[in-house]
Amino acid sequence: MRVQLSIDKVRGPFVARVEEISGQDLLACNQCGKCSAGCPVVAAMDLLPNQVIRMAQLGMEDVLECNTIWICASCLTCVTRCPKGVDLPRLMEALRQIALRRGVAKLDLAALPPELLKEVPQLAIVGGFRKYMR
Amino acid sequence: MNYRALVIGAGIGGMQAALDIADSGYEVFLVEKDPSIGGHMAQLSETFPTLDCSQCILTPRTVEVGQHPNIRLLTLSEVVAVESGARPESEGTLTPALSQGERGGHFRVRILRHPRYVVEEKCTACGDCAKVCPVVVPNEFDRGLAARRAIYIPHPQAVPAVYRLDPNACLGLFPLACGKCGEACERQAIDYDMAPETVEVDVDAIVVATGYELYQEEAVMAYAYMDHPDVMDGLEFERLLSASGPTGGKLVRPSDGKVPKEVVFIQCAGSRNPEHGLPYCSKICCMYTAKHAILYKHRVHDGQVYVFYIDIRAGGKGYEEFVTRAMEEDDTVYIRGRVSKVFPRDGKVVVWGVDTLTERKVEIAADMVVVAAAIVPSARSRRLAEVLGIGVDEFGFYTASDAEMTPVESGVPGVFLAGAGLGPQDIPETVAQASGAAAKVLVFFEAEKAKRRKDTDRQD
Amino acid sequence: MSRIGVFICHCGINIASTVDVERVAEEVGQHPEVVYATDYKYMCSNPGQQLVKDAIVEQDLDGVVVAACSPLMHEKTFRRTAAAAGLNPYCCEMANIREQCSWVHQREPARATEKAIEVVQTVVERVSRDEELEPFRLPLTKRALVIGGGIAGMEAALDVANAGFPVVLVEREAHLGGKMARLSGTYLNLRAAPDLLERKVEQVLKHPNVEVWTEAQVIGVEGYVGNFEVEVSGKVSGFKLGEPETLKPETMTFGVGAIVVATGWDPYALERLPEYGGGEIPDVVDGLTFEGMLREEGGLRRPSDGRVPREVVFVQCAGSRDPERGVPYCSKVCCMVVAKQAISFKERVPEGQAYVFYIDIRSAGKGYDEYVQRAMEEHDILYLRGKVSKIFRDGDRTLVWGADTLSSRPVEVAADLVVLATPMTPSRQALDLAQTLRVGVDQNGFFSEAHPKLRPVESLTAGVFLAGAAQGPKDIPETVSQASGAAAKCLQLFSQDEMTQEPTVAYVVEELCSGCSVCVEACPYDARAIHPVRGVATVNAALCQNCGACVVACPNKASRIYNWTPEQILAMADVIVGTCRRVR
Amino acid sequence: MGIPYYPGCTLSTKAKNYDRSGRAVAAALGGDGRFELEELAEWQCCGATFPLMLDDSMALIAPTRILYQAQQAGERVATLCAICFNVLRRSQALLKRDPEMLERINWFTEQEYRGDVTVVHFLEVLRDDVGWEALAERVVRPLTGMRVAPYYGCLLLRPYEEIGLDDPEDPVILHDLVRALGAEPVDFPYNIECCGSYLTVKDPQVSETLSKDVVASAREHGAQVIITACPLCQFNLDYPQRETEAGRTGNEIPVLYFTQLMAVALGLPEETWGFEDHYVDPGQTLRVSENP
Repeated sequence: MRVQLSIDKVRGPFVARVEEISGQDLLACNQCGKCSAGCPVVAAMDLLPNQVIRMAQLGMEDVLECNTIWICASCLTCVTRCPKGVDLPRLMEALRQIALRRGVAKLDLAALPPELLKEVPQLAIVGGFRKYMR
Repeated sequence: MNYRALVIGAGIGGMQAALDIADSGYEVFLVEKDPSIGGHMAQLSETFPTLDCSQCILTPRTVEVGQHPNIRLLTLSEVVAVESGARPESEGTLTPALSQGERGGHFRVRILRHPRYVVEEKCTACGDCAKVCPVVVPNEFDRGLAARRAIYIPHPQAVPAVYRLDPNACLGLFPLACGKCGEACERQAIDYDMAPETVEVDVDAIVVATGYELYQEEAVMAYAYMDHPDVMDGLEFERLLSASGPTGGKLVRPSDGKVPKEVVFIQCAGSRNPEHGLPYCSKICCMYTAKHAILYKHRVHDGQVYVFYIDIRAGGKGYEEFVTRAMEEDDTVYIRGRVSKVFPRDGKVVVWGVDTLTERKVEIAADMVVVAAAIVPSARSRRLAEVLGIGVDEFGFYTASDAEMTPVESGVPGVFLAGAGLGPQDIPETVAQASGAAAKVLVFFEAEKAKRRKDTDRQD
Repeated sequence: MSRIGVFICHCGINIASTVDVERVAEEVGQHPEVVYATDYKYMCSNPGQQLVKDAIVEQDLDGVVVAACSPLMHEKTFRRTAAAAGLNPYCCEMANIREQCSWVHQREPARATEKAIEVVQTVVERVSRDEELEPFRLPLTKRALVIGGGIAGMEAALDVANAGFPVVLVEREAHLGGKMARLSGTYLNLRAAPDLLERKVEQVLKHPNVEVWTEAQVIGVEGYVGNFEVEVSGKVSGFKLGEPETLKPETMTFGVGAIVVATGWDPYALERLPEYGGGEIPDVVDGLTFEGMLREEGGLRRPSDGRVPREVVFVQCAGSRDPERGVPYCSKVCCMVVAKQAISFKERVPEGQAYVFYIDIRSAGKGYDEYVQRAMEEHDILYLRGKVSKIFRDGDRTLVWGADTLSSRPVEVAADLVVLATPMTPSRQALDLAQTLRVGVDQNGFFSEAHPKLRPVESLTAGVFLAGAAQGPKDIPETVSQASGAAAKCLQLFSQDEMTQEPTVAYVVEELCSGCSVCVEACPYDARAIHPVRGVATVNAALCQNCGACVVACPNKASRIYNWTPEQILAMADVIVGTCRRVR
Repeated sequence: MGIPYYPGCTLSTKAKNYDRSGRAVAAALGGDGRFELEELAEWQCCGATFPLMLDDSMALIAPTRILYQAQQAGERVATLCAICFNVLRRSQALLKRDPEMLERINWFTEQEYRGDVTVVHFLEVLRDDVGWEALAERVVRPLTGMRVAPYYGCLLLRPYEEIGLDDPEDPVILHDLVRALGAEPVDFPYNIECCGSYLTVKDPQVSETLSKDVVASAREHGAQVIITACPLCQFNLDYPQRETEAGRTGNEIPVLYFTQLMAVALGLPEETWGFEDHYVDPGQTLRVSENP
């Protein structure tokens, strides 16, 4: 399928919203890929972190369907090394927030192995609620 | 002793070389094929990375060249033959020389001067002639985006500020079919009987600075260039941006005069394409496209620019920062991937490309498309190289004797190279290189003088 | 004065789209001393200048105001124009209605027009009080100082010397050759750098016009274009004297007319790249170190254990294009240097594999793109588009974590050797030298050229020229061209018999001067002194830069500047405060 | 000298051993009045994540309340939990540079937080107030020969601009601590890689993979013990090494809080060590290496 690019998309409401929530200039990213190179969780992602920014830059809303934004653990390795100072964890958060506010919920504690649930530290559950639910 | 140099090509490179040599006290013949000097730089709107107005920084140079006591400017002229080792005592036919004195006479150069049909000394550029001329043809200086008459001046700041009659457009010179301009000219500056003239000059060194043209072959045409009025090359876009251009700096589409809201720039049109175009990189396109993006946004605040590219080549002082500015401040969307197809649809120009970073095919329905056509050497470069006995590569760019250690030396003693005739390069590089070629000329003169001193001593 | 002409430039649309130029002409034309006022699309063009010339002759003008851009841009142009028409050029002044009016008031055309009228009127007042001046003539020392004995400095020195002028070449190291002396080869001649360079060094050392100082530095510079006094400390080249072992350190002062700055570059500290293990991991080296390995026969060995590396990773932009933690600029040469190094590596280790991590391949230059293509196609060098994030030691291997943004995969390479393409940074002596020479540097510490487009080899200080990487990263071919360009500027200068100096400098009204020497302290250019006999302040016109510090400092109003007198300034101020449009 | 101390939820529940050992260490070092942890009179959960979105300040309320409570107690507040530390330090930095936000939250909480409490991590107090040499002098059971891998994780170091505790690429603070205790720090490349954090409640297999990589890397470099400053890191590294039906591999490495290691070295009573709450019992390693 050919993706239609137009000003309504690349400077459209989705891009504006992502930039507003994250406080980042999407186009500051020149796609060098250093974030993807250093991301510790990248193996579990279906899109590379730089591709997530890329899709956001182009206003591709289907970026919300990827698992990458939910796999990102906000470890901040990428922003520590980003040559352009792009705060990718904030971008990921913005995308999560947009999805969550549309009613997506990603945390299902019932699906966790009960023995694990019993053991996990409280802050993992609190953090999980903050990141994956609304 | 009075040595003389010949500089071929009066673009920014040739002018710089001529000025450096002339300012060092030597006479320079500056030969230009076009009716006015300044080359492509005169056509530019602004220059990267400072966005200086091109005319503003160029005009002092063109005026200086035009008025320089040591520079003899020959426009509408081309070098047709060069004979080396000419007799020192010989005098060229182009007399009187600017000043008398002993000369080295290393080369005898034959120059063909095409008739201007307007006597330079008489013309005041009042424009009365053009007002009455009935013939309307595209203006080359504006890359065909505006019209001119058969008698015309390329642009208002042209040096020399003299009109020229285009014999191909004129209704007829032999016999005279119209003659209106001649009637209109109060100063009687128009001479329909002017004939081509061949002059000979003796010079001691030559700088070749014949510059570049834009590629217009298949690889560029594939992007609907020529098929669609709203698809243009970089120089056409410069004219559209220029305050002295056909629209007075108002950015509108040639097709319908509307302001384009979405503009796509296609890099490497013909460049880096060994199969269907040219294998080399044209070097300057990445930067001028970033400049176009910024200038476009200055004029159309709510517009959007897309740039299809393979690699962004911003190597140069302040260049990386400039491209960053295009992205961050002017929201230019760079798309890494080549364009495969451009075609019209519903009054738009549709661009099919790919974003290799998201691995998706993309389509943009643009209002205007600008192709960064490859830089090719001036059409006459091969012939000139033959005349001078210097080398060219397979594309017609001149070759230096050693590209790395002697980049401005042709290998023929006394013949030096500068500017985009050697290969694509930008203005500062051309200017520095032209000064470099001038230095080699000055050094060459000294060596010649020393040789002659030695000869004279021996005779004594 | 009584017959002033005013010429208002549209500057295309730069001025005319904001300022109503016709109205400005009309308003200013009302001034009793203005006998001619007109506007034109490009006053700086030939016809525009002709217009000025014609008016000077036809209207018998004795003063000219050109209302256009900044005087930095075109004051010279129009003064020359005025002179060509027989007017004293110093009776022609610019009124800046572009940078200081139309550009900054684009949204308020009406008020911009009012401002433009006032600006032009003030300059009319100034011109009406301008004196006719003549330039000073000064002697000229036809000798050049070249600072830096790398390829740039040597090329510039040879050009100047070959044109018959003496050159003093000052090199901070013990040997000439600079960074090129540490390279194994050039792009085209993979092993020839030492030979090519040696020939050049020999030419320099043997040249009768070149005096070489090594382990030397410029410790002081006085004077001005054509007449610099430079103090150099170091060793006069022993090669020249034929007895290298008897070198003695010396300090000497020379007179030179022109200076070429060719101080080149220095490498970026590896320690600034902690995520790449810079300075920590022995098998992570920079490009120059790798060149050293290639240079030496059998020198291509891992620092850690001396084994010949089989898999080598090259990391582009290691510190470049990184405004956050490194340098913001692109270092320009690395893409080609890395391609060359990778090919050289493959030549020595044919069964080896080279990987290059990059963001953009910047092989812009004649034959350069083809060169990189050959590296890929013929030498099987693998290019991966993605910046490396982390490099660390793992046993005897060095692990490189990168990404290939094109296949969208994170990748890991277990390398035997990692070469970081670190940025070229300005020579460590650049800042001090810039201060000594009073020339500017840019935000990254490279020497600033006078104009980025049209004056690439000149500094803004007259008589000081730039060559090579001192001005910004560049490769050998570009450096060589540019160095010759700098030489051309020296030669141009030396072609004159004497120097001329602008007469618009400070002077002292001796009757008013009490010799208090406040102005001597105030002058930033050392242009003032107290006359030993007369006891009043004097001005060295050649050093004076017309800054006005002395005028402000003088308690007796004895210090003035030609054509910037208090009377002129007050008359201009009168226009602005609106107290007076007086008729004399 | 007493320092106001914020334990946080996890240190009051799952990670009591961290809290207990921390307080014991402080008390021991504070013997001559150098420092002592004084728990805030009243505190609440910090929220466990620093809010990364700019359009919602709800999540800043909890940290601000904690900072207000700290303000009532003194000029600074110390934490042990690296996550609480990160949340509080970043929140503090944000409130400092955005007085409007501070005002808005104060309006909502009806408390007057002035915005100038300094948030410190216990490790900083050790480094800056106590000093490594002074600490070394207090060691009674030097862990000579023990190879300890300091695992920094993410939130103790990043983002550097707001945390600034140590070099984010090449941290040394835990290394220095290990040395002060007489043990040998093990440098391993995964010491700043993420353990998977709260992915453990969403995609436990992902965090398990990450954690196993970290442990494997430490092991490969010869570590006998891993230390950490974060209860979630401790859990993520320790839990996957638990005894399952398949039994143990024998390759397990105990994962300790740095305070536990200190308690051992400082010769504090065993009940302060809290070894019973581990999936891999550190007792064996530490008791074996006991120096006479």
